[in-house]
Amino acid sequence: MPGEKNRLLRVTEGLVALIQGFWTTFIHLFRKPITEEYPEYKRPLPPRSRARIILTRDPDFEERCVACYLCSASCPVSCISMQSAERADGRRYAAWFRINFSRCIYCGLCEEACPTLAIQLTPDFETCQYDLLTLVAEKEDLLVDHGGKNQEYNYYRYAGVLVDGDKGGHIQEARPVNLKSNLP
Amino acid sequence: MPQLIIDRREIEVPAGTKVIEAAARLGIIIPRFCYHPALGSVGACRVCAVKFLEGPVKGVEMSCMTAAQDGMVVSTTHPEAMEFRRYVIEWLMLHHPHDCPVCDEGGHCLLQDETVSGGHGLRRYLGLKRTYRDQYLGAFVQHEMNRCIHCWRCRRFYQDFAGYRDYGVMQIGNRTYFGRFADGPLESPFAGNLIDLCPTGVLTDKPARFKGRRWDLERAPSLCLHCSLGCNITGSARYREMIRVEGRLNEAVNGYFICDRGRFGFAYANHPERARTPRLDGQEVTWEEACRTAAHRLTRISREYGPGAIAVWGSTRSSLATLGVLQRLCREQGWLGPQFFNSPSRERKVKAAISRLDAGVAVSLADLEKADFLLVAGADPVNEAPMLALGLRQAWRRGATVVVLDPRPVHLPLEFEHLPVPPGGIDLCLDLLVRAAVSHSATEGLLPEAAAAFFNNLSCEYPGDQPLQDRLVSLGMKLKESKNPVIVCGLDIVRESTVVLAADHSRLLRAAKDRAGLFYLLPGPNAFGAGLLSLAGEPSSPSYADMLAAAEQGRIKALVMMETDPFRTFAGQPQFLAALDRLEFLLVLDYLPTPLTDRVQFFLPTTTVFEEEPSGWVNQEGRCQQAAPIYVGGRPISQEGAGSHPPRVFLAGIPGGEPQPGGQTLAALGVALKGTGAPLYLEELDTWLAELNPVFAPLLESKVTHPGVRLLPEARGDYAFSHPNKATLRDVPDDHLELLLVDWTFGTEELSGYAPPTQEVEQPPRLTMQSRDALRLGLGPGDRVSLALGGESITLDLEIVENMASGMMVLPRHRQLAGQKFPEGPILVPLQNIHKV
Amino acid sequence: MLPQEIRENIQRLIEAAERPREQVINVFYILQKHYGYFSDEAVREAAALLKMTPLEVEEMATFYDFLYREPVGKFVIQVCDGVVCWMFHENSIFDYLCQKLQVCAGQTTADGLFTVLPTACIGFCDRAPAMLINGVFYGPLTPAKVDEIIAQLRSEHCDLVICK
Amino acid sequence: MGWLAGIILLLIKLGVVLVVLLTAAAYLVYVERKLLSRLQIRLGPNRAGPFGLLQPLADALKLLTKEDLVPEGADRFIFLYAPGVVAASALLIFAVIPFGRGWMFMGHEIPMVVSDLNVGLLYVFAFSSLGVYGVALGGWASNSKYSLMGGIRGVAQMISYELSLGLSLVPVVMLARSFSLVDIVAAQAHYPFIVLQPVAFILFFISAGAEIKRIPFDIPEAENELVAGFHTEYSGMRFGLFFLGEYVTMVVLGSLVAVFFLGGWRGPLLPPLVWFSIKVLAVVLVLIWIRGTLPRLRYDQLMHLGWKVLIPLGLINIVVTGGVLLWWGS
Repeated sequence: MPGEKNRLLRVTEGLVALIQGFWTTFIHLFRKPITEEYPEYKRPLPPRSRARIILTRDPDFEERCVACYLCSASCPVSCISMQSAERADGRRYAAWFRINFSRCIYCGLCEEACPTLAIQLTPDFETCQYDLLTLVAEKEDLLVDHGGKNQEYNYYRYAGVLVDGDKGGHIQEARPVNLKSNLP
Repeated sequence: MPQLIIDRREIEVPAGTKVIEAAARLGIIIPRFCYHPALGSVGACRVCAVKFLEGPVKGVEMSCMTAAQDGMVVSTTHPEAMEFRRYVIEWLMLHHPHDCPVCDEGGHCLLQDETVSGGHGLRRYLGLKRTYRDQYLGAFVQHEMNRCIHCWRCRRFYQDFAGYRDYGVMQIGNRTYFGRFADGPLESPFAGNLIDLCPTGVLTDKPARFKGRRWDLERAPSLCLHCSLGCNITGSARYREMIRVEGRLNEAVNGYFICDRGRFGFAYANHPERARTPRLDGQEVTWEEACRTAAHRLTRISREYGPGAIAVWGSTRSSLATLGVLQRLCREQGWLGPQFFNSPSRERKVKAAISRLDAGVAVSLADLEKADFLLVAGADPVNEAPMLALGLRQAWRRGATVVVLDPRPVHLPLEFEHLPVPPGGIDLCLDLLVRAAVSHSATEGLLPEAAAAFFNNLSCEYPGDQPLQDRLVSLGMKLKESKNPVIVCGLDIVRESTVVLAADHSRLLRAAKDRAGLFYLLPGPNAFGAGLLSLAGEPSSPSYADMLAAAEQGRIKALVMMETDPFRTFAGQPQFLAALDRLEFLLVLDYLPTPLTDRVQFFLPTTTVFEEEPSGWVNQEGRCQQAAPIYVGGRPISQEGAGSHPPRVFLAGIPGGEPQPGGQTLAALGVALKGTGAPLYLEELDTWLAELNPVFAPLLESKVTHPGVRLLPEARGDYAFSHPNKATLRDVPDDHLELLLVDWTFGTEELSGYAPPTQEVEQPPRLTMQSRDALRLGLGPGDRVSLALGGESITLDLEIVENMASGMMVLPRHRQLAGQKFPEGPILVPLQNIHKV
Repeated sequence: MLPQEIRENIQRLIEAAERPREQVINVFYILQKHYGYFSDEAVREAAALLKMTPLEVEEMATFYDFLYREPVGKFVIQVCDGVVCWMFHENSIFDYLCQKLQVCAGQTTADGLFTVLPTACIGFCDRAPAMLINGVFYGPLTPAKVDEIIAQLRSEHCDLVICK
Repeated sequence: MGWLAGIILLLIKLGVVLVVLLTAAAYLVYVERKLLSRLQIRLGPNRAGPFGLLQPLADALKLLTKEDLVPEGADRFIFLYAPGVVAASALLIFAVIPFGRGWMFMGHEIPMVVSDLNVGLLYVFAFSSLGVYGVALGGWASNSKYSLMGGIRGVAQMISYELSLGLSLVPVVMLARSFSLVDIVAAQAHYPFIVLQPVAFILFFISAGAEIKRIPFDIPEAENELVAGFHTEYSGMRFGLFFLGEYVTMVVLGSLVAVFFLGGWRGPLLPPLVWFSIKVLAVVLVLIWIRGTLPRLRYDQLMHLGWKVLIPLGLINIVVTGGVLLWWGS
């Protein structure tokens, strides 16, 4: 009977597979473990790894963050809070900016949401603390003095809003319209 | 009634309805920028394109420019229409700056929504972007012209709808610019509506600039308390701080818009000096202790001197619950009061007005816009209740005649007849105008008996002044032809007889024409509620001044001041301070940092309309509306955090979160006084109110929902006309000038006086006088004058105008001015008391 | 300051009209003729005379082509930018003019004589390409003809003509 | 005085067995983790002490110092005592297991078993099935859906495999003609029963594996589905008791296999206690090896195997054994 034969075959195959499995694990006993021992050996992480969050600066050494609230809006655990304010020259900035790292899940959505490349995740993951409150990072803890992954981008060269000087000075902008122009 | 099919759903709409509106009735919101229900269609933005499949119109057309017609089959999601709209968005976005992150509109921007939903993500245009220079438009509105998409909403509202002429459109084509001729503050007191109307971030809220995104705000439907109209607003708060206020649609009251006083006057709720903890003898105490101690002391005084030794003041800026509990507390304890009005004549006028309103004759602001003849007696709408001016303008745009009988230099954003008669002469003009209008009906014998008797009593002698006589006659003829006249009566400067007369005349007009309306302006957002309670209360509760005199004589030992600021009434008066000093116990409950809160021994904080509890308010037409709480109160984080950061300590309670709504505080006090733990006062307050005054009954039957319930008696046939005295044009002696204390849009209203944005725009107080009087006194324009008033003297700038009554001076009740601001009766100033400085 | 004579002139004109606004454009032209262009001062004068706000005056002044809010030369050359004139251009007359006078669109020559402006169709399609100089029509144009006209204008003087 | 000596002897044996068993269980955890990690090419515990040898101590310390949580809405009494049932029933089984040849001391023979019951086998069965009460009650008392489902699965699994477990040992009893575990060991003087009863051995091994809820039969715990099954809500030492129970059961299972099929303490050259330990350890290591190799069964597969394969096989085995015994009957 072909059916019976088939079942026999399947049982045999199963047994062989079982033995193969046991053999494989048994062989592993004699292989060198692949474990890297962490504090003695720190593996270099790729630059796009997602860990500690920083606030970067633009090439003019100004804070990139314009406190647009997009990061806090996109944050699935609501760990970012801030207050936007206006600087004397009209530039929008964060009066205070706070990330509660005890809540952060390092999903990187804030970085994706950031229109000015201000908020960035770095590969530095060693941020454990015993006191939860020390994990609440303020702006001065987050702000670094470099541009992070992109050193060139300067949002205020593209924005088209007046910060200093006349309108029309940003990239791809025409001179301001002359309201008294005689041209049709 | 055309019937059409939109997106496979059938609808029947009134003739003339645009397709975009018909779709909105089905809940289909077609994209739009230039179209606005209040402003109508212009077809400027081209983004409301839909596909007409069948019927009289075929193809892709603008839904805002096409009137609904029978047999139309419309698809809003047809690929052709969608593609059209997608291209339109792309064109509109050609020059749009890359600034959503720093734009305050981001998050509630119509352009942003339509761009994202239309799928336009990448700019294909590689050329240079057009830029504009921005303008300074005053303290309220921020201008950022680069973001403009030329929908024309701002200009259409500012010039067409509101009638102001200093903001508009310049240049043509690609250079079209919306702004002023030169930098400067916008003149319109309705300019804030541009913020709501602008579909993108060109015009944004300056006081709320960079305060937060829409999605982070706590928002709730609330009410404006800056005059008696009861406009509907949406309040937004964040981090325990009121951030901004927007207009909220209520077709019966304010429509879509509100005035700038209501929009920017909310910041009293965030005042840094607002006391937020109960205080006892200068010590901060717990809530329970405060209530216990207050009850204890009041009980002791009541036992020693009798309950009549305790007097209670209220005000018209408290919610209905607060007023009701206050009234009930006084009843039960036998205390004196409560008195809600700061002058007896005000009280009498409010009572007279309220007792004469009924459901038949009272008109809402929306009804008023449909009137064809508006007789404004003793009211200065822009200054007293700005939204009334906007309502008058809408009526005028529909062809109504507007006549203003007022001694003040009234300005309205419309063409109107101003008869600058003294307060005493308003009665005469009313008599003459209405008499002329109804004399035909009277002679035909068409008037009911009571009305005819009243008609026969009216003054019929025209004043000697010929031009005034001519104008009265011609206006009387117009009133005669009108079909739906409305009498608007202010309560501030008019004589008490005018209030009654306005009601009588509206009844007379109604008898002659079947339709006529009556519209009062009341002092304070809940003056109607306070008036209803006063009407039901003691025949005459002692006035503030009486109570003070009694306190000075030692007959009153304790005073309870509920959300009232006596310094506004008796500013700096030694008698007032002496009376306060003689009191054994002074309990102040308030949410404002009034001058009193600092000096009292016993203080209980209450909450503003924006915090914690829904509250009821009755506007000037008797409409009870509910303001929902917006946020849980407490000291704003910006004040708590000492500058840069909010505090990092986490507490169980909210800092400064102790204040309770006034009604609850009083109810707790009542419980403490009775010594029982039973809940009372608030739970069955509505029942108690309905027993007190049957007009409160609707509160029991239905929840106070949008657009509010009117607390008015049904129209009755047996209206009791008054017996008017013979009116004269002038009742002031020649060697005196009558001083009118008046309200201004900014600077005189109590609540907005604590808000920095409105403080910024208020003008310094000035004395206004007619040129003839100035000539008589030898004064010229630009002079500074000193005015001796009741032993004190004030010095201020003089303004000379033509369009006001002579024999008058007008002085604002400015918050920067000391002196009694709510005097009894007309103030007559002898000519020698006015000097040039 | 506006001379009293012109002011009275304008006031008469306004009083004669049922509504002051009817005379807006005429008043503008009178003021433009006086000031040489429609200056800010002219805007304020017009507003005061017509009981309008400066903004309302500006709304109109910047709308119309023949009201010049910026200083112009003695001769304002308005070259037709209409479709028919374009069809008859072998080479652009407008470009030729600009090159000849060494100016860009809207600019005035250094000697203050000529301002070159493009304008919408002026209705002389039958004699395209066409242009207006101070309201006087010239066409059909060729580079040679333009040279001739310019030379002639340089040699003579004429007053600003109001385009009616 | 004889009874007094008997009691003292019993107490000493109890104490020794308990200490050895608990230590063994603790280090079994270490051995399992270490071996498992090597099977998966990892290092395993290596931080606490040399080669991580102090890991069990650290674990015990940690468990003892952790907060003992009782979930809201839990049946407090049952929740608190359920882990004890699991641990105790596992420990009690060891009472009847002979771990060495009788020992002559002062003219008395001291049997190397805590108590030689003549119904030892039934006693083993009784207590091994008592353990499931701890699982069911703990799961039910936690007031958590995961725990409850874990408990229910535990009971269902236990009922299914109890049968085949019993059936697999019937031939052993038939051969040994006794229920006493000491007699069963004695009966294997010539051949261990694994030689005579390979089918019974396999049946017993599989059923016992299911009985102690280890991979591939750890369906009541099934981490991916039930968080941690019946002990989801347990923390601290109560969780530790469940843990202890599991590993004691492992030792017990090793001992039972040794007693029933591998000849108990019997063996050449080495002392009986050492032979016994070696056999137990071998069984335990095989169990760990299985854990390191096989994936978890699906629930229906588990039931299928129990009811449709193991039980018929066990019955056939009994019939065949009985037949052979009759045929060759003495």
